Amino acid sequence: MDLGLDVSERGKYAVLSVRGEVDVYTAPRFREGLIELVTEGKHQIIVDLEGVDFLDSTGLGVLVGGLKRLRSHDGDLVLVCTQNRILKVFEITGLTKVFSIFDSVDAAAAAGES
Amino acid sequence: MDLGLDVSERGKYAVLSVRGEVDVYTAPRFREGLIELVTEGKHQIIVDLEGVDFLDSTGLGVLVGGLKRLRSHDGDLVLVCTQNRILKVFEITGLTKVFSIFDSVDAAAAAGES
Amino acid sequence: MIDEVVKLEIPARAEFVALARLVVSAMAASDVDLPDERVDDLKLAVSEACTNAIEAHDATASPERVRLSYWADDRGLGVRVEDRGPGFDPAALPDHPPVTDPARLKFERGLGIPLIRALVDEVEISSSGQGTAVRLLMRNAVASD
Amino acid sequence: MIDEVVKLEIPARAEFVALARLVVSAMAASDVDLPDERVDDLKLAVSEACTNAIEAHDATASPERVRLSYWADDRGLGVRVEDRGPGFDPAALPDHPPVTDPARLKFERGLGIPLIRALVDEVEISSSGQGTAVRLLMRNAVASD
Ligand SMILES: Nc1ncnc2c1ncn2[C@@H]1O[C@H](COP(=O)(O)OP(=O)(O)O)[C@@H](O)[C@H]1O
Ligand SMILES: Nc1ncnc2c1ncn2[C@@H]1O[C@H](COP(=O)(O)OP(=O)(O)O)[C@@H](O)[C@H]1O
Repeated sequence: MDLGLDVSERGKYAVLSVRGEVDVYTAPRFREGLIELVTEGKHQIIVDLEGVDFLDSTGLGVLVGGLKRLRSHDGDLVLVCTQNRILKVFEITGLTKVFSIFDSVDAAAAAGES
Repeated sequence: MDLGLDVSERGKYAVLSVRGEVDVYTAPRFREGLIELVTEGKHQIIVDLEGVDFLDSTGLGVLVGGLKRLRSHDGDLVLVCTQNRILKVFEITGLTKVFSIFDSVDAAAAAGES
Repeated sequence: MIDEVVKLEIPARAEFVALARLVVSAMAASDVDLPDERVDDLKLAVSEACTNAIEAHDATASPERVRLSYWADDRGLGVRVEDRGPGFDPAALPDHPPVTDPARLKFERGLGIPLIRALVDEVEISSSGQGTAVRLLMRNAVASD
Repeated sequence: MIDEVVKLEIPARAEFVALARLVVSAMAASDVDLPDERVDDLKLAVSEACTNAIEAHDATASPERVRLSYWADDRGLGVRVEDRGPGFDPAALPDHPPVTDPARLKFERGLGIPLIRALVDEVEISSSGQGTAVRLLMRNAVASD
């Protein structure tokens, strides 16, 4: 099964765009993609989940792990997501209280500038 | 699994456009669609296979059956198909020799007018 | 209804979890009256249960496989996920996630079974030293809440 | 390699043939080095073999199911389709379709096994009064013709 990762820049943020299904098989690649960014010194990261078709708790684990790692570098990890079926997973697990979730990369970047 | 059937008119032809997968499960609906047209007196039929994702020998059977039925009414059944994986099935079974196969509904209709 | 059952047996490997989900979609497409959203919820639950089953086999380095049954009947769409791992005590896990408790944010794990319980209408977990079976049922529109 | 096998068991009903094909795609996506075109050819062959298996059960009104195994190894992607129908004599069918013979155009049927043989690298059919097993192997790029 496919997982696509694209990296771009937006203001002070690195944007990691995720496409496809995030599960126990693809989560390691997702985790590596995040860690690579942190290793490169990118401590302000937007993870764009708009292209994600499926995300389970292993994917949540990667995001929580990334957030913890970034906060230990005084950084932040914010999310872009408007899909109900994905948002639902964050809501049920209470993670909407941990992550700032935006409607678009623009909105996420704008919030970071203010 | 889904099978979509649309009927339209083009010159003297009735055009039956097929979408989705034609197999032992969906073939009966395909057959009914064809028979309905014949029953309505449409004896010149273009079957447009451009929207077909999959077609196996049960689908071929429906087409051969339809052709025989139409020829018994002095009619004809011609095909529109440009997809290699579908054309291949006609080639292997020798059915390219039985059916006139066109690149587009326009080409099929034009051939019928001449 | 017994002959409506589809059975799938997969190696206890991460790459096959997607297949276990795919069969849920296939069953839903042909046999039941569930809104897409509930089918997605069931797929998520199957993914969680399969992931746990695979990790249970990892723990024992056992070459055993994960067995799934899928069935569709008047009540809805059901899936059973069975492993031969070391088992666990489901009662020792919290029944519901303490979503308001900020302490849970420390954890990258432990979200699977809470998600299953939150998303699926009926959940039954039976576990012993011989393995674990998770039975999930998503009720048809009429019967569901 | 034995733990690389995926097993699928379906009711002998037409609506489940699509699922048997779907598993071919899933195996191909995760495990093998076959061009899309050859995966499509294998899906077609599996569809034909499953259709025959289901029709064989129809003939006996047997509630038995169709069993499929899928495996991926160095040689390629294999699928075995097994039924408990009345069996038949595969040798009594022509080895290859007489594509140039206009007489075959009279037939709406009998195209399945010729298609299987034309599309798949290795085909083995074993049949008895107890049922039929069709073993298909699509060889990996390197080993294929
Ligand atoms: N099938 C299983 N076999 C053995 N232990 C299991 C099984 N399913 C769950 N568990 C145990 O329950 C714990 C909680 O599971 P879960 O809520 O899915 O979160 P996670 O898998 O992320 O730890 C697991 O860590 C594991 O110890
Ligand atoms: N699994 C099977 N069990 C019993 N008979 C079979 C089986 N597969 C094929 N056959 C027999 O072989 C014949 C030819 O099969 P095939 O070439 O697939 O064409 P079709 O299924 O369209 O008749 C079938 O009609 C059937 O009599």
